[in-house]
Amino acid sequence: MQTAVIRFPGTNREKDVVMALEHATGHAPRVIWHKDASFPDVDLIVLPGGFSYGDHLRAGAMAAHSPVMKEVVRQAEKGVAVLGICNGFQILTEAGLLPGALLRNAGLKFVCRDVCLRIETAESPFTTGYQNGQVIQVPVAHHDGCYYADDEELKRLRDEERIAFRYCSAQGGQDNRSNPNGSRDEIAGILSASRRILGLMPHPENATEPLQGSTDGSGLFDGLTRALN
Amino acid sequence: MSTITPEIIAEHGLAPEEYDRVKEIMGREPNLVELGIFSVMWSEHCSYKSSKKWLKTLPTSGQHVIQGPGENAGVIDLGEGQAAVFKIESHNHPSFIEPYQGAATGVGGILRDVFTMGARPIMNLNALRFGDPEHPKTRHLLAGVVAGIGGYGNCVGIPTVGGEINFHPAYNGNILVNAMTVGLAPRDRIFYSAAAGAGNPVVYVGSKTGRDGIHGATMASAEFGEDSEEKRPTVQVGDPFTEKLLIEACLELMATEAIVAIQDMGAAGLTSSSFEMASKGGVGVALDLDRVPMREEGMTPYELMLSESQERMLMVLKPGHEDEARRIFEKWDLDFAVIGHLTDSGRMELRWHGETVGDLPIDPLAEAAPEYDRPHQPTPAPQPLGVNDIPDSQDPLQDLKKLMSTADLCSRRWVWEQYDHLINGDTIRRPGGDAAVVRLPDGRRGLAATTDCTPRYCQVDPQEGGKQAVAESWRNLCAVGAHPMAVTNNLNFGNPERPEIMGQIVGCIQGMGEACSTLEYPVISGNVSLYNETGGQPILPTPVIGGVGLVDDLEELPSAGLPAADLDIILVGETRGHLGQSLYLRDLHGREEGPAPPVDLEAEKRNGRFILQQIEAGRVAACHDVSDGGLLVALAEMALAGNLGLFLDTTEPRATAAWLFAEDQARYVVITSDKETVLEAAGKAGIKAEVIGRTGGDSLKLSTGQHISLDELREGHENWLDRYMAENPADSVA
Amino acid sequence: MKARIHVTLKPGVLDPQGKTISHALGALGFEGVEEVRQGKYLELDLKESDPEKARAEVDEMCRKLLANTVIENYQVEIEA
Amino acid sequence: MKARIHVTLKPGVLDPQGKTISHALGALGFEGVEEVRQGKYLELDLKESDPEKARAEVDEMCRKLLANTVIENYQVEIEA
Ligand SMILES: Nc1ncnc2c1ncn2[C@@H]1O[C@H](COP(=O)(O)OP(=O)(O)O)[C@@H](O)[C@H]1O
Ligand SMILES: [Mg+2]
Repeated sequence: MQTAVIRFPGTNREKDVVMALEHATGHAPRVIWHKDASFPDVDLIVLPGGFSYGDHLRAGAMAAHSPVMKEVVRQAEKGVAVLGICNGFQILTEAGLLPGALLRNAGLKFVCRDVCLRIETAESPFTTGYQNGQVIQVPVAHHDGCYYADDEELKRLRDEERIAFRYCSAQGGQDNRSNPNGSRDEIAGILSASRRILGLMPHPENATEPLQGSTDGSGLFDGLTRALN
Repeated sequence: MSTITPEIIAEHGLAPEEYDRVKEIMGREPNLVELGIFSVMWSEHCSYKSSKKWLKTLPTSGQHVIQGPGENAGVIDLGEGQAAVFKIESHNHPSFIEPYQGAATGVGGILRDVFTMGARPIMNLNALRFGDPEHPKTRHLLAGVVAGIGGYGNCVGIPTVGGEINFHPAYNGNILVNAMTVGLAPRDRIFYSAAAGAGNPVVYVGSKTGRDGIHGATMASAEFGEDSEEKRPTVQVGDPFTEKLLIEACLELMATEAIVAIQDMGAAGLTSSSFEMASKGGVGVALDLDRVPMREEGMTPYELMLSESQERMLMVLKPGHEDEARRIFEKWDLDFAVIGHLTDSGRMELRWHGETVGDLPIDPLAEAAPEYDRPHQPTPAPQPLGVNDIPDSQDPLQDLKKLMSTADLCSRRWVWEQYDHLINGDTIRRPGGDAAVVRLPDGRRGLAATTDCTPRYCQVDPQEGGKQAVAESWRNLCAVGAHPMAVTNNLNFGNPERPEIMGQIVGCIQGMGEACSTLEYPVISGNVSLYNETGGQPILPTPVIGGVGLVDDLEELPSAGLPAADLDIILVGETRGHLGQSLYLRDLHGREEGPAPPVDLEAEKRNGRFILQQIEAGRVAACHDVSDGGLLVALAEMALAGNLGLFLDTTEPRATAAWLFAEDQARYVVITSDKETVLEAAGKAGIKAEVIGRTGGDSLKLSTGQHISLDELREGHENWLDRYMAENPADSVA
Repeated sequence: MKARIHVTLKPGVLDPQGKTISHALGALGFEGVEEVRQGKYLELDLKESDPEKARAEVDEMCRKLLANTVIENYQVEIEA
Repeated sequence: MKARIHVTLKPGVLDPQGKTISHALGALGFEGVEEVRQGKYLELDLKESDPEKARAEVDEMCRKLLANTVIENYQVEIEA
């Protein structure tokens, strides 16, 4: 599997996802600077976490309108898989590749801690490494992760089974700490209609080695590697 | 040219004798630009005029030291071609005036000190002191400072992995915000600030200069008065996004051969950076101030020299490398300007559209910087506690529960959840344990760091308190299996012109120095913050120690919490029952009394090394040092962290409050499945070690049959800060 | 020429900031506050001197970048 | 009664957001933008029906909570 990781000014979690991908695929992904002239032929494009353009105006807004995103749209239309993590998710919604928007956390504060996620659909290249209903533990680290979509959009996401991850308690239910940001319908990650684009707020890339305290995030990268090879 | 009146001189914080010396050096009256330069260069903040004499007594060299104090940050050798670069710095006064921006720019400043030297920052820590939790300003200040530290560090993408917070009424009018950064550099590619090579271009990079914080450095050197509100326009706004670009651009340029010298523009901006670079290199410098990138129209040479705009750097390049450098900074959308060149005149010449607006001799100004031997009066020895004057505990577990839910001992979760402590994927020991551990690029080793100080000990006994701060940081490193390597320190005190305060400074430095010598734990960098008083009320003496150690093998890392049931609990080190200045006395009985616990440095060294040996031999499943609150608190912290209970043997002579809550030093709790070997090794080393209990269950149980469930303990401990902050929602609106 | 832009959340979109502020005002003893909505305010200095052209241009800026029309409304005022 | 509040940075205070926005507009091909400043805009619904009292109250809210007067200015409009 060939992967490109795109770096914008202010992107800061590219190393984390590069490590996770290298671990899963056995070789290092290409890191692309947003101004680079050419775009490599790849199976997967990753928009990593960080504060592209300082999160100014709205998180992800400026990166979403940068020239390299036109190329990402073209690649996505060709069927190349696209993964947006955290700031990458914000960019994908701002660019219109995924519906809805990510608002300021309901608690108004940045939140960095482990959360539990329930896998809502294993039917995508990103989630095939998991089972439906499985609960995994991975960290979040964001200030603007409150997922919002209007009722109509929400219904569509549910009907088409495009909600990939929901925040939950360790037992898979809900408690007063399970939703870290006030997201509607506990949504942590969603798929595009084609199921080839995933955006999620949590950081599976920070939970891929025993020393990091959890390896539950590996399922995403291992599954992807199998699905796209 | 403006005439310099006595008022103007006083406004610039120069004493009349100091102004006489200015005239002597200049051979004439200075103009306003020159006066401004003298004022910042001779301020307490830049010249260390009150503390220099004593700082010189600290041990600063050692086997691992590559660079001691005197550069932007200290450097130690980690072996295998790697070096760690670190320093701590205060931003106390700005954070009191504007907590969010004050703390944020504090983080920005210390990051620049570290990456200026060629190091990529890998972790941030902080040490914070606030006033009484009930003081009307405390919540607002705490909320703003924590949000500011997080806001800056999270955006730049450096994990904030540790720190400490205490509350005490002595900080009501003067909080402390000390920020520490640790970075990593190739051992043979460290960058320094000494300029060299007459004719070489002087280059300005980063953000444009605005009218930010003009006179910030002199503000940090004067006591707060009633009119401190009026000084407000001097606060600076941080821009972590630009800082991130600046880090990447500087590190990219540092991979080339273009740089001769580099220095960040911190307090006192262009003045101190250009002055220090020239002075260290023994060269002169000529600057065309009109070429400085400016944010506002109508800026004057005076403002350009004194502005404290953030996210800026000054460099001397090798001739002919300007274009290469310019391309890199333009790639990162940063300003780049050649603003002058080095000379062999030994002078600083400042021009404005071709006209000279300042001309000062560099060496005489630097050499004549005032240095005072201020009178100092030792702190009187505290009254010992009477043997019969120690309240015993009727119900130690309920006392424990109360202690664990106090401002100083409750969980800091509310704080560190606002810090991205996981970014970069290398955080192996998160906040909440003794020291944080971040993995090194070789994947096998780790760097551990901690910040520590117990001001209530320093207040009654500066010397023991100074030792204790060093010893506690040493223990926190040993407890995670890290070999303590070196320290940075931040000396926060009141007005040094008062002999009793100067006595605290001298005592703490002497104690620190003695501890660092004995422990072979040299001081490689630091910062001094004086005049921390409001309305004549000084803070507690607060010499914060930032310790760094090296973990050789991450696989042997003991855990912070109890890892499994049916393991033995061993207490290492001597318990004498010292309750003077303990939290038990203060927070349960309202008495801030008695002497500070004495620090036996030989015992610290012996016990620390013993712990490291046991960890490396694979015998330690979990480890924690015993400090604030004593043994029972240490055990409860381990139980909560591991979500596992324990049984504690409290038969005679262990049934007393003194045994359970004493703050005797040099002690550790070790959890092991191999107690015979550990006890035998301790016996051979002449170290006191005894089995005091066993892990298991879901509560803390004593021999008396008394017990408390983890849930009951956790409730108050985990949520104290959340509840406290929720009491006044207005304070958390940023 | 100056443009003043107000960007506000669409009715029905969650406004955690507004909610927290209104809660905090209550806690400070301001009792008569029924609702708070927080939005953004932008001031642009433009080279353009024709108000009609300026308005069209700023309108495009809003659609392309300054507002996210999935969740936000915007309003443009042009001033000489 | 409605209050409209504009909170803007004091002159001379660095506005990193405004800087980035103006840069981004340039990159999107909007060439005539000389400067952008970003501020906050708040709308409050008040029970108070006397405009003078409402103004005084909102002014106090700004000083106490809504504006950070160390670095920000604010402006209040009251509307029936
Ligand atoms: N300001 C802070 N920032 C980050 N972590 C903090 C802060 N204050 C406390 N912590 C973390 O909380 C834990 C307990 O702090 P403390 O009681 O001071 O530890 P110790 O007594 O071992 O020095 C440590 O892991 C420390 O890193
Ligand atoms: Mg400790």
